[in-house]
Amino acid sequence: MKNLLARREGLLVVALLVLLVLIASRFPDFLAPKNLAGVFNDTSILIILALGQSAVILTRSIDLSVAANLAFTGMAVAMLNAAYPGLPVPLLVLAALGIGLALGAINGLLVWKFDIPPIVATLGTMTVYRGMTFVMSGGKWVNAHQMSPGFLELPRSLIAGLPVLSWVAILTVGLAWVLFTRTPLGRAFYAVGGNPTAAVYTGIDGGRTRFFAFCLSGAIAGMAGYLWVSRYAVAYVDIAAGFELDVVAACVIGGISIGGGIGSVAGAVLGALFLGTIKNALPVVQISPFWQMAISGTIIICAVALNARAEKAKGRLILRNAS
Amino acid sequence: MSVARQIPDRLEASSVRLFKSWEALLLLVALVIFGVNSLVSPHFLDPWNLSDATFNFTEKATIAIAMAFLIIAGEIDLSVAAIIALASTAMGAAVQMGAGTETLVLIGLGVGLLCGAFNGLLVTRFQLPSIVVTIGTMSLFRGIAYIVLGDGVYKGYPADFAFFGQGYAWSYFSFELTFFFGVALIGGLVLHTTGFGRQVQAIGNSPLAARFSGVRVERVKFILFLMTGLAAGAASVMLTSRLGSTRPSIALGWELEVVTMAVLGGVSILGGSGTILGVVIAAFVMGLVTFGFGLMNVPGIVMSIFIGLMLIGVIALPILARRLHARIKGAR
Amino acid sequence: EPVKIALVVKAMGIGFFAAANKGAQEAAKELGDVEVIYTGPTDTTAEGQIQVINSLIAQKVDAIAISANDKDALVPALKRAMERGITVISWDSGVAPEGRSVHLNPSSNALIGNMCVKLAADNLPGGAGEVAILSASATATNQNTWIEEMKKVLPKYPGVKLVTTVYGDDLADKSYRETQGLLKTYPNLKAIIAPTTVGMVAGAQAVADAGKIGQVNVTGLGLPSEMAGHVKSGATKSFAIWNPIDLGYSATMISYNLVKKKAEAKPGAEIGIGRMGKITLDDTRSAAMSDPFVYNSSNVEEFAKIF
Amino acid sequence: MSAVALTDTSLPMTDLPTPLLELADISRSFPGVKALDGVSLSLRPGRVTALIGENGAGKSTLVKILTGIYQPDGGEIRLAGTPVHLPTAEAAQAAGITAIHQETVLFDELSVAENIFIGHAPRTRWGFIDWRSMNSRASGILRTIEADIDPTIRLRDLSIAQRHLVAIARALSVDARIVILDEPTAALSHKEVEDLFRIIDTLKNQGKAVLFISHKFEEVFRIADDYAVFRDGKAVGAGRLAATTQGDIVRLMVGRSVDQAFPKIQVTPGDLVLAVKGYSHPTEFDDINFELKAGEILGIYGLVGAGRSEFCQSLFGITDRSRGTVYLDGRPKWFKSPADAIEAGIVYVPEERQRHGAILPMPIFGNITLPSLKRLSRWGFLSGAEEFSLARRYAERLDLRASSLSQAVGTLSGGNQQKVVIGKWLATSPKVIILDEPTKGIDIGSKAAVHGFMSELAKDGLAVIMVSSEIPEILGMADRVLVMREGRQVGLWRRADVTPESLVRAATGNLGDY
Ligand SMILES: Nc1ncnc2c1ncn2[C@@H]1O[C@H](COP(=O)(O)OP(=O)(O)OP(=O)(O)O)[C@@H](O)[C@H]1O
Ligand SMILES: Nc1ncnc2c1ncn2[C@@H]1O[C@H](COP(=O)(O)OP(=O)(O)OP(=O)(O)O)[C@@H](O)[C@H]1O
Ligand SMILES: [Mg+2]
Ligand SMILES: [Mg+2]
Repeated sequence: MKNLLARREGLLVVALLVLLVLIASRFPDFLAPKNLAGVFNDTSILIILALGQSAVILTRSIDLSVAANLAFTGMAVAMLNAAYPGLPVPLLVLAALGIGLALGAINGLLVWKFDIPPIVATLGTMTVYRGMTFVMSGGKWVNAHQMSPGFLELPRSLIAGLPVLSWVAILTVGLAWVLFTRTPLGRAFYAVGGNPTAAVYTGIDGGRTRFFAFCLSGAIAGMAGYLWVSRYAVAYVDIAAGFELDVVAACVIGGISIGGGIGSVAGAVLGALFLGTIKNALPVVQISPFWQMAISGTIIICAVALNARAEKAKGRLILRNAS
Repeated sequence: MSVARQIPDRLEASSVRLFKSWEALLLLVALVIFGVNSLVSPHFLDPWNLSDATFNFTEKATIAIAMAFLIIAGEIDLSVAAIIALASTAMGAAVQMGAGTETLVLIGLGVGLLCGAFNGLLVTRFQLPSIVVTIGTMSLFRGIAYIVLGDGVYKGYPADFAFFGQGYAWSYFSFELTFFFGVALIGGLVLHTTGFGRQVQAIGNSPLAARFSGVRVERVKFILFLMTGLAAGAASVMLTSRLGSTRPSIALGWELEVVTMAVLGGVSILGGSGTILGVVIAAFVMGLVTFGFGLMNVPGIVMSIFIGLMLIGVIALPILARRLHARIKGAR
Repeated sequence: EPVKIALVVKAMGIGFFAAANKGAQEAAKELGDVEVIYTGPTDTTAEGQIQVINSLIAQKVDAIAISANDKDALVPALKRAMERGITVISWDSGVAPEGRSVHLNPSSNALIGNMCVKLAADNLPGGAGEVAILSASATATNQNTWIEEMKKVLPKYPGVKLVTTVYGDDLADKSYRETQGLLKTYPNLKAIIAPTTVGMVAGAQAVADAGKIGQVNVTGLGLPSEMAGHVKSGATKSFAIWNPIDLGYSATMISYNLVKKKAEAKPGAEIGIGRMGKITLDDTRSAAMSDPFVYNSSNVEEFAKIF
Repeated sequence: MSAVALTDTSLPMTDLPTPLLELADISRSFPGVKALDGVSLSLRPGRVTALIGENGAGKSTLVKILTGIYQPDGGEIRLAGTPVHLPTAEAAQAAGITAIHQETVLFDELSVAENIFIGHAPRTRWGFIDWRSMNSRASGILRTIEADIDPTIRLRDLSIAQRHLVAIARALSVDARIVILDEPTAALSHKEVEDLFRIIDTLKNQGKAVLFISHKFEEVFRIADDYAVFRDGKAVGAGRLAATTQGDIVRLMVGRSVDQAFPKIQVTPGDLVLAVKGYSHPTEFDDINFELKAGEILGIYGLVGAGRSEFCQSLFGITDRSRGTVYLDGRPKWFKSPADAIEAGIVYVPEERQRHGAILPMPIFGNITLPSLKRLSRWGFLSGAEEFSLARRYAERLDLRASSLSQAVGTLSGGNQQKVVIGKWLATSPKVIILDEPTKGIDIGSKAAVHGFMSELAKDGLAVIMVSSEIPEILGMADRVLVMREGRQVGLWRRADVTPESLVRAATGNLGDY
């Protein structure tokens, strides 16, 4: 137990459990497996985006354009689907990945080739991508009846009792875990964020690594764009407005250090689940909608404070026999 | 070699430095926009119109001055817009209790200070990264405004309270514009000619080394958060006065515009460098662009594309120019 | 010199307002000497609308017809517009009386409130059951007015048991989540009234995804083009809306008549609104255009092509 | 002395093996500096070549070119006779060149094994990182250098010395023909230096070519076979060490001869300035006691990691203490921050110049005036002229080499950066100055200047505390010596009462290890 609590992830699991117990005390049915599966499914998109974002944050960057990317890509595939209902859905999913990747690559290039600080570059592209969504759609919506049944069905169809959307999240988690822990690129994320100078000396190109992190985040945002649009069966310019901050908050709650180099896939997933559970539970336990914002703010602050405590160096302990 | 030589103060004359500076580039951009606008729209050069146009940015720009200090010191405050909402809510509540104009202004500024102190405390005492802390307090402050006000509205501000957001200090110069110029002037003097300003720059370049040089890093940062809170409080007074009412959704999304203004003004987001003059010019550039586009009835979202591109472009341009310069030199 | 009338909407990129613009253009064509400027901020904020108003004042437009994001916050800016000789009216979502000369309600608020409850009541199995309201943001003026009206008429519908009001903020994901919350908290819920399109669209989708089509009816106010799919799926049995084209048309007509001094903005005055007939101003200088129109599977497809 | 240090004077130059790596006419400029100006250098298999030169002579720049981090502007690199191109660090590694860099190039948050293998981790059949084999190979390498470190723990939990061992292990993890060590001994204790020399010896016997960079002549003469001297980016001499003397090399290096005797001026100590009684910290140091008079130099000796820096920093108000008292001019004081200490007259020249000492992007004048801003301003406003005149006064007094007072400190050489840091403190007219490893990584010319300066300060009545890991420096400069071991004070002696052997014995707590 002590060991579990010593790790950030352990702490988060405990916090999540406490949260669930609290909710259950007011609304016991929340803990029903079916409901929990529903919460997970609802949080899937946040989890997916948090994983992409954590790759970026690990490299000591930040991607504020994810929500705008999601809106652009979502709108693009929705318009494609509306205009050419015959296009097979897998092709549209690929298109979403591709468009998202391209937008992510633009961020990456700005950061890599022009040395623009990530927060500035993505602050800029955030407004540009969102604006382009408006220009592309002319401000018009794409509605449920314009979308093909296949387009709408995919994320909802059940496999082994879980919707595809949940499976996509689970798969992304698995892939991210392999990427972060088992591949040179994943380790490079940690190296570049942990000590950029040292990374150069060890033959890791910081710029290129960041570029790939942004590409990853972009592609994931693109995929989330399709998932979002088909899930809510509507595409318009403002979808997911402000969601980038939720995504960053999920990462931060999950212990991904904003200073780079520290964090884990499990942390990001738990952070997203924590935030997702709260967002889901608040309407259910009938907390006044006006309290929701203050509550999530308080939770973010507490999470940061807790993580910072866990991160604090123990000192050097030169006096060996002092405890 | 061992003969003692006189070390010069500077290598380049100040005129040369000025010419090469970011502010010069920005001023050029501002002039171009001004020129284009006056060519495209016959209404642009009207002094009253220009005066009206300044209302679009003075409140944000006032905060941007304080934000510039904070960013130069290597921190950021994303909660400024939420502070506006909370301060405005507090003023609204006070109006319901019959507070007069002076009290209202004090309350607005006071709540701003308190919020700034809360941010400052979290960042300096608990050593938390300001970007995340203020993402949190952004929800918290506005959240409190929602708790207090819910779907309601506060109005009935005293008539003379309208002066701060709607009144004129002198001829075409609104109170807001005059106040902004005052803040910018003081900010510029403090940043560029005082020991405090120097300490802020030192902290932004290396907080550790600044501490080892006797700078009270935490105290300076705390003061900067207070200043930013205070500026947000002042902006809240002006905005509330201009709107004549308060809802919790007031000033939604302003934080990013304020940061954009500072960054466009040449303040390095990585900390350590930046000038107040740059921020002032950037505020005017953004104001002129939105006003100019507004006159042509371009949808706001297209304006924001332009601002986004400008943000990236103005930062990438010097880098591109340097590269090109190096390439030309290399080819010779 | 044509009469310049600015049609200021809550935000660009909303189908309802695009349709209103169509009506305004139609009025302009009919009147001949009118230029309509269709504009609005990026997102639904009062500050954004003030910015737009400032640039309209600078352009010296003749009239501003606005659907307001905030009833009170726009007043000072609009007052200034009026001081500079610009005719200001509000339509759809109103401005406080001191900030405009005339307000055009799409329909009377009482009628809308009644209509919403009626739509829910008509489809309640056995004429009785639990009903919830899914609103847009908690600060939206018209939403709150209609909800008030709904509560007033409840005694007329004894079967309708209103259980709660939740806010989806006109965000698809939030509305979706709120609907899910409703379905969980009130397992016996029979109908959801969403007096906003985003809410109705997301709510209907959530009901469909929860497999509760036929059990929970999502109704309210929305555009046929946005709702057609959900009517077809059965998640929405029927819904209502006034014709936004007519609304834009009427707002333009009123502005024109006021600018041309063909009508006066005072209580009791009559103003002609072209093919829509005429309106009579009440004590607050507001008037209602027409009754909301009900759409269901029989007619929605046809109207979806128009707006 | 062990056998390694014996050089083979019997071998004539022509009998030397053919060079494994040759650099011909390599140049590299940075904005404003020509760091390397047409240098040539040969490294031969089975031999250690020492690269010597003042701070800023271009040594590290050369290392970075050889490891693919910088690209040369011109010139040619030949590996076993064939020209090679080293565009990236990976390419250099593939060419068999490995280096321990002057700066730490490690990752605090990664495990020891990963620090050793990042960039060339062993892979599984599927191309994924093979953690198991990485850990076992890391243990193997750590065993060969007799480092008792668990490869799976995070680097941040290691001591500075252990980190250096990891850096060495990293260099050895690559199967290299050419091994470069850029000032590897700067942070090592005697024993660790001995261990390192043993490793170098092994490398040499394996026929590898070793490039060894150091400012310490004893080390150079002990371990190296050949030498090359750089001055201002040019190669000014090379040959076999056996055929030369230290004096010759110094002349090559600085273009003149340097009086290396420590310029200690005898001063009669004045009044008691500082008294430290029972000063303790919960985890870092315990029960430190001493008194210090004006004009006195107190040397603090100990192994790296003994807690000397921690103690000095605490005295300066950076970290807390838990018990004990500090008396300044007889009055008890407690500093909550460096600002308090400076106000009271205690200043600290930190060990880590680049991180703690100077604000690198800021100009020289800004750095020098930073602690004196209050004194320089009227009504809070600074006077530019006064700032420059104050900065100029100390720049000239310290013989600072800079193109202008507005030059960023980061662009100065190490020795000149140190002068800026010292100048910054002198401008505050302190009573006590603490110098933590003041000549670490500083070339011989600047070192003499710093020592001369320290003497002058003492003569002017300052109380000086000097932390040093170099016995000659301690013996040459200090009036009294305090020795620390594992956070505790093991003794306080007058200089006349200590010998190098007794110091080492006190610092290591064991007999005859020297
Ligand atoms: N990245 C860089 N940008 C600008 N100048 C640089 C850079 N790297 C090195 N220099 C300059 O090049 C010169 C040579 O530096 P280098 O680090 O090679 O010296 P060094 O011989 O290793 O000195 P030291 O003994 O202090 O380590 C110095 O004047 C230094 O300031
Ligand atoms: N394991 C470590 N983790 C973090 N910082 C360290 C570590 N080891 C040393 N340092 C820091 O590096 C600097 C130099 O380390 P060093 O080991 O030389 O310091 P020390 O033990 O405090 O004193 P000294 O070596 O002078 O006796 C010190 O400022 C110390 O705080
Ligand atoms: Mg070097
Ligand atoms: Mg030390």
